[in-house]
Amino acid sequence: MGNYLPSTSTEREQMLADLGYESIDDLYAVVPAEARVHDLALPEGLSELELRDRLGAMAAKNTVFRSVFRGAGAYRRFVPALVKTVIAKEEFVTAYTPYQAEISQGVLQSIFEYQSMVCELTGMDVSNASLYDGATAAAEAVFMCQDRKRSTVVVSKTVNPQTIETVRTYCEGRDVEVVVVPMRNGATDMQALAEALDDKTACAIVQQPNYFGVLENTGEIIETIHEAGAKAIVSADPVSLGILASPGEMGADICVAEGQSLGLPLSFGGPYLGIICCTKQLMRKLPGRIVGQTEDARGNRAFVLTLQAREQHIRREKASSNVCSNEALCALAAGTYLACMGPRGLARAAELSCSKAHYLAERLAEIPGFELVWDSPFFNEFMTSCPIDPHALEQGLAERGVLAGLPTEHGILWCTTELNSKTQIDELVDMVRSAVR
Amino acid sequence: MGNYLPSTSTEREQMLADLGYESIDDLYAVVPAEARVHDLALPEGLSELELRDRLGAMAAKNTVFRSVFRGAGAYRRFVPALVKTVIAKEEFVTAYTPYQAEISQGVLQSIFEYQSMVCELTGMDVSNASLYDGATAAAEAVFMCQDRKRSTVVVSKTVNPQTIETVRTYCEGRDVEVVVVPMRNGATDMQALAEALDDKTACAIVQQPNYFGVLENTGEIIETIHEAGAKAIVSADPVSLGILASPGEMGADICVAEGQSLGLPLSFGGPYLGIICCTKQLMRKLPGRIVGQTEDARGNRAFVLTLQAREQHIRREKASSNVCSNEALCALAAGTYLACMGPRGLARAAELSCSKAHYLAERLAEIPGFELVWDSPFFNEFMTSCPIDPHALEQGLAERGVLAGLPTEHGILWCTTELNSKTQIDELVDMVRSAVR
Amino acid sequence: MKLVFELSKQGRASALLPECDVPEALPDAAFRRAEAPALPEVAEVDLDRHYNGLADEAFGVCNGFYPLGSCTMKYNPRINEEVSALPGFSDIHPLQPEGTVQGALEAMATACDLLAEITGMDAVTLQPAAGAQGEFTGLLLIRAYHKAAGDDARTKIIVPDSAHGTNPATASMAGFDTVNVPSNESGGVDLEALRAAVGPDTAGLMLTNPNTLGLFDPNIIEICSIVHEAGGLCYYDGANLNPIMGIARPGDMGFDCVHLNLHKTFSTPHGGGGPGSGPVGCKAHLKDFLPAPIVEKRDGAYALVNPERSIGRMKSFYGNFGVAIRALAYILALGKDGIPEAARTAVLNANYLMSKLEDRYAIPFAGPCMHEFVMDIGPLKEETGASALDVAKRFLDFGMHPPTMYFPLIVHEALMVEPTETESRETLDAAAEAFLAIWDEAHDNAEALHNAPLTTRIGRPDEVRAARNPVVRWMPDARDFGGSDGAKR
Amino acid sequence: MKLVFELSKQGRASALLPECDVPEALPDAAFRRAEAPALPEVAEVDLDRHYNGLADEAFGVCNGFYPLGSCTMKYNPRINEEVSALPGFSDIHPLQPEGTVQGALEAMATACDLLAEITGMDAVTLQPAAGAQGEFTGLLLIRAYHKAAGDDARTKIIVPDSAHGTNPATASMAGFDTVNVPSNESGGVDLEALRAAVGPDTAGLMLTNPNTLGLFDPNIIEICSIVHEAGGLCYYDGANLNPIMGIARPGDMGFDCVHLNLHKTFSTPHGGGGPGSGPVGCKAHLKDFLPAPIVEKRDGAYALVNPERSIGRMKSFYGNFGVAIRALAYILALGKDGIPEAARTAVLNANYLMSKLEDRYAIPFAGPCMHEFVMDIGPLKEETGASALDVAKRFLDFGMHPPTMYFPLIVHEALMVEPTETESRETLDAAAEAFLAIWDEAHDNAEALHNAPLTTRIGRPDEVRAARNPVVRWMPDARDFGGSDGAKR
Repeated sequence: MGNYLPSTSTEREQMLADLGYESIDDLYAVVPAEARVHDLALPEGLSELELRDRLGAMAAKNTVFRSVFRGAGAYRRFVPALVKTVIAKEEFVTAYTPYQAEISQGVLQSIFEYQSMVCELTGMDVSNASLYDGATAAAEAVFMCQDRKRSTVVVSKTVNPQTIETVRTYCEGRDVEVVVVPMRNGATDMQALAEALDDKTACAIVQQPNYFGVLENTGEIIETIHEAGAKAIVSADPVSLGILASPGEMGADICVAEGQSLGLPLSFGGPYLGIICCTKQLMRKLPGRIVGQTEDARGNRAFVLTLQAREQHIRREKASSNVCSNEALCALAAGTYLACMGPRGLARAAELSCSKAHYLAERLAEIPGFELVWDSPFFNEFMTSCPIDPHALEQGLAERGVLAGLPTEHGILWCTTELNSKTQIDELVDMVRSAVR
Repeated sequence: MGNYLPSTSTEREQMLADLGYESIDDLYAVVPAEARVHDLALPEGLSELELRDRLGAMAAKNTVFRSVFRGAGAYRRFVPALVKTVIAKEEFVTAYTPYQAEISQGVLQSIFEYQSMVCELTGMDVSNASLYDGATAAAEAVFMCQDRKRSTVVVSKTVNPQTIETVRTYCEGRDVEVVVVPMRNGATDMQALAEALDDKTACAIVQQPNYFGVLENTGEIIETIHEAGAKAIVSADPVSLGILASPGEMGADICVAEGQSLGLPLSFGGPYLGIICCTKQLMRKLPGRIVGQTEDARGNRAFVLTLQAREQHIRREKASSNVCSNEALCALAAGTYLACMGPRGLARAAELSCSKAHYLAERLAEIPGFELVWDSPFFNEFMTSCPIDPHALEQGLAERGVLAGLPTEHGILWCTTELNSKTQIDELVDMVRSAVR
Repeated sequence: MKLVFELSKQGRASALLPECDVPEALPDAAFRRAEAPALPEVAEVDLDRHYNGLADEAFGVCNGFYPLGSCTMKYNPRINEEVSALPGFSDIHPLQPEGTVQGALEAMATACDLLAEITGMDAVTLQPAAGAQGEFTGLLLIRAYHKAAGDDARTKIIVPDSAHGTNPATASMAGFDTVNVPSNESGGVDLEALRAAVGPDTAGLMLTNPNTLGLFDPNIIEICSIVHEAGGLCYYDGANLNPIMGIARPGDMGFDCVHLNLHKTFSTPHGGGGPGSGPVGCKAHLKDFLPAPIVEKRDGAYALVNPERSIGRMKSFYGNFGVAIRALAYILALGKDGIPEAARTAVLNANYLMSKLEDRYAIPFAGPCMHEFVMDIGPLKEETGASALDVAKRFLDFGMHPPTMYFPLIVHEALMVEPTETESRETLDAAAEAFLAIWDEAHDNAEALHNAPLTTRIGRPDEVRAARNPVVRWMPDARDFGGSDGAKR
Repeated sequence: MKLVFELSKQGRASALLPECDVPEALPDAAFRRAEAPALPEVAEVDLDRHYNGLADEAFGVCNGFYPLGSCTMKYNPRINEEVSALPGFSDIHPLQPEGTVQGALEAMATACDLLAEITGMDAVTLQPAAGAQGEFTGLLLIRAYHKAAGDDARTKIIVPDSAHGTNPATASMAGFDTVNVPSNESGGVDLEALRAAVGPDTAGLMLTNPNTLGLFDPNIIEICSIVHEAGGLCYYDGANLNPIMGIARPGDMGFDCVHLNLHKTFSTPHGGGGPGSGPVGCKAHLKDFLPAPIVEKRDGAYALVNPERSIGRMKSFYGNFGVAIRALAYILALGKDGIPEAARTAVLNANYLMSKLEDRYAIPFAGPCMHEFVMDIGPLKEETGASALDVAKRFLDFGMHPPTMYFPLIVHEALMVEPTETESRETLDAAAEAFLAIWDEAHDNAEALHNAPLTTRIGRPDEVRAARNPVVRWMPDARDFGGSDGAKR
């Protein structure tokens, strides 16, 4: 049995005696008997050796795919070795939120750098220190836009469905309506969008590239949203921003993103990284921690948590968000990732992902029944039809170590990243071809 | 292509211009044309992504066995998670030999602690900072014992054959005779030992537990060696010393050991850890680095490399060894391992290894044809007969993820450690049983 | 330390990605960005040194004592990091077919079962990403429960004045109004005030127990009864579960739902501010409302299923899975004896340290305490001028992390000390000596304390300036950020 | 920092191993030890902090500039650590059946091929564990070669006076006598002296080229010829291969065998003093003598085979495999263009730094240099009293590792500076500024330099005391170690 206690039972008895107590139970005298545990139904504790075996056995029951052609909001991407090294450093791993700036400059500076890189990437003015994930970032972004006059939310059907669901849950608490705009040819239906917006609309959310991989006309969409007097929230894929127009340059008020692609492993869905950033006009509505630069009395540059007047521990019930923990270690990973990749490396990742998707789409189209569902331009994900039961296809490929695209109501949603070599793609196409034969 | 150069080609051209050279070749003007490379037949360089794929593919071609029943000088043992953390710390990994004591106290102290623990474990007075591995430690130990009058070496046949071979190679340079003493019932033949020793014998080497797992009568052996006026070198298994009598208490002059068991992975044979330690009488003959304690001018405790007068960079051709690099990071692993295990943890590892070997031997003996070859007491390795082609048995088990004992001329040499659970052992026995059916 | 941007030189880079091995196919220019983002261009060696430098300026539990009240900064076992990094956990896609992630689902289901047992709840979801999101989830459950019962009048959440700021903030997020109830003179909930506060508009109560003063409320069962009798539900804020885990269960006290901070009680690392994990447990009557999806075992296989009347999804996928694995490892290691032993030792350590300090420092509420205690620096300040901030900052010079400052709000010069169970007597003694030395210094020369810390690379930063003239990003030379003096290259 | 023993308390421990699940079966008491070893008993949290504290007091390439001459402290790429730790490399037993380790053997064979190409040799063994063992291996090859030729008279190895101490020490180990030849005024081998030294007793020559002054010997081809004509063989000490890898090959210069330091030239980390790796390459006429075993591809599969007339085994198994994997990764990353580019940049950086210093510091041999250069502090010492030691120790205060001190021996107050190719111009400029500032300090106040370093936790340790009264281990209270004052608990 482990316990990680430094003191032995003898030492503890001695300390207790020093305190003048006979039994540790004396310290629990105030706990009513009815609330006391009598027989805790937990298993016996394990030694480290047994623990490694036990968890190792669970891990071994999961399939780690040799090649992955599935994205839909979570991406297996290249992670530089340095990123893994950095986020394993115990000083970063075991630190608390950097309240004590004098001994936390390393954490604070890493967040400041993260904030700066996120602003560069998205073209926005201000970023916070991160949120839980892309979906909650979208929900918090909605809260930033709401006021007494404008509170309803418009979301394009082409936004990741999990993001839509999360926004719905968050809005439920405040009884706010969430209107979903239908799509047309895989992209947001512009006419329907214009119709959905009214003078109660606080904001509208679109995603670029959208959930189906299609490239939206973000500029036009944002213009339409602004014309209705609402705020435009763009959910972006951060790697694609290596080459795609930034939400900032397209006029977005808030940009949110799932940051997992920036150096984090798939990890069965979490921890991921919620990126949120905005124009300077909205800065004081931004939720979560923000690190700012200042000086100490000796004139040294120093970083601190700042603009705390926004936060729950000051505003309490008047705070617009209850966020306190962010995903600092994930933000460190993202910052390190972006520093490793640099502008050219990130562009390369985006270019490879996009080119490979087009190659895969072309190769798949050689197989009867695997046509592109829409003829819209796409980035690194795309939807094809499937002439057989998609779950049978998925199963067949899985047995050969390949994770197929995601079966959806519209067809199969395929994804490529820089990790999918031409060899892998050709192999996949061969497997698919034999599967439908 | 990687290169890890911070400077870009533009920057390098500028630096060259600053130096007043037109071409980098000007700096190589002294290199004669005949020695110049014209077409280096190396492959094109790889990006990090390709490199990971390439090496990953090679690694994937090796079988990582689910359970291992083979030792014979290299042991898969339990490694505490903390050990892996400590030896991954970049400050330790990327430091040089601690010549500059003022910024190297961490490395120096870790070695001082290692030396102290090795002394505790072996019962010897002085340890060095480590050598390459157990076999070279034995060879260096021989060098420590030789003088003009006594130079021949006696080695028991029960010593690890690779150690014997290494000692032979080392002695070859100096034309020194190496006499191998035969064995009897799996242990050193005492009578043959006594006969092999004479007034030219510098030292004799025995191993405990010996290569075949058998427990030698170390005390009696050492007495015999000392009676002949030679030095006794004991090669020990460091984990077994958790419970077995230490070479020091048995009277050994020098103890050597393969330290891989102390927290190092199997790693296909290296890097491992050469432990060497001796009585204080032999201290100034000990090869390699030694860390000692002293003070700085302010009275702080400080550690330094010491007794350097022994070493090659001072003595040059008069040095008895040319060793400079040791296995510092491996010694750090061993020190951390011993600190994690503590006296009781190490004893437990020894006890588990021993008990499981006896259980396995008993279970195997249930299968006709798998008798113990010798009836001598053994520790965690033992030799059985094998009624079928041992390589066929090995092959059959390997296909089921199990590494069998090592086929040798005497039979199969089995090994267990604390990692072999009863379940694993029972499974092995079942597999063996069906293999011989 | 330079900023990573200040290390950048055009053209520097690591060779990370290969050339394209398929025909290039890129989006039309209309979709492309006008200029590349000004990300840093730095060689690997310089990045490596940069992040090592930053790590040197961070302070974690691995560096020393961290008695940060309410944060439960216990030791983070290394084995937990190792097992959570296994490719079978870290390299699986959340949308893989269920048949290929049975081990992951088993791990989640096991963690839920163990947490349910520890809290005395009937069901648990791992989805909330942190304590605050757990609170939000819990209040949405309460909201959904009343709504399902057709009871729309319950619009108020009762919160004691000693509560964390997240409690009222969460109530607002969930559409409730907050009613604050005062503490009684022993630091617990004032029963009379509570009775006066409850009514047909009461949706529920949020309570931390032991509370933020480190005190277990002896009236806890009556408190829950009062709320229940008024038709409200009781929400247990698990921030302070550590001293009672395995000893007493929120479920048995009368709570209907609870959130846990895995990064506090269950030893998962804080990561400099996250990722955390805030699982929520509830009694059977709330189970159908849990966020979607939850793990269930059906026909011998684990599956993800959506509860019947789910409040919806709190975030993408299934929660901070990697964090849950670490917590699972922790609970499996400790087991039925280790869990309460850790709790008891946390309480012992807090009382031990408090006893060493109480002769000098004012302890506003009488003990014994649970896992933490609050010191009131008010009297010392009055006497010497040394504030809670001064004491905390001076504590930095002793190589330890200071306690939580100025919380709870009901003690004006509060220092909140939580040693946790993973500290040795020697460490506690060293901390006590430091506090006592500072007490002496305050009496000898309080002025000097205002300049503390003295041994850190930077001194106290100017926080007012940071907030008044926010510089929240580095800015490349060519651009500027509004009127502020953005950090320049 | 306390010693780990000083953190020990009886009974403390981590719960690492399970109870025994089979019947206990232990050796007879006669084989058992009398008392348990006094290993430390420390909790995991305190061990974790202990080793973090030690790491804080270590200085690696990851912490800053490390221009330690002759040690080639280049950046150690992180990817190499990652790939070498793959279970398929790190968790395989050296005695597994060959069919189950084809990938490992392929990696070894590939590394050997690449190293053979870089050195211009015909065969390579990875077995030697370090450079010194590589030297020993090489000399045993030379010995075996002459012996096989029946030529017993060749008992002497020629070594220049600028050589590393390992060269003569190795010659002795291999049973040879050492003949020292002096350097000429340009720092190279004195050809006349060499001609005078060779003869029928010459077994061979050991040479480092570029030599320890950082100078490439322009007469290298003639040097090898002289030795060959006398019937000797030429051994290339690869310590300084870095500036010429991919540019010039020892094999083409006329060398018969060579050792490499993978932990220098091929970027594997030094680990605080090891593990290193010292592969040996040789021409075809020495191949049959290589240590056993070597890897060969036979019938499409890799196999371990023993060379026909092998000198035997140098150590257990096949060398420091894990180190070889890192070097393999490095060579594969750099490839045919990256290898010479690294060499050229190493030379450029050394010349760049030298040019910034040569106006102040005496450079005893005219450049251009190769990868390193030697400064003679003699003149500065004469003028100001500041020695090479003083300059080096003061350099520590600038956050950088000093150069190698007092080597080579032929320059009495030598500082040997090797920047390597993985340093940026900014870093070289910063180092130059530090050296120049120290030069000024020496002239302003040399006395102060004798007390350097000023900013490190400890000052200069008393090395004489350490050697005179050796305390080389901690000792439990109850025992004592001879007459010395062993460190006590």
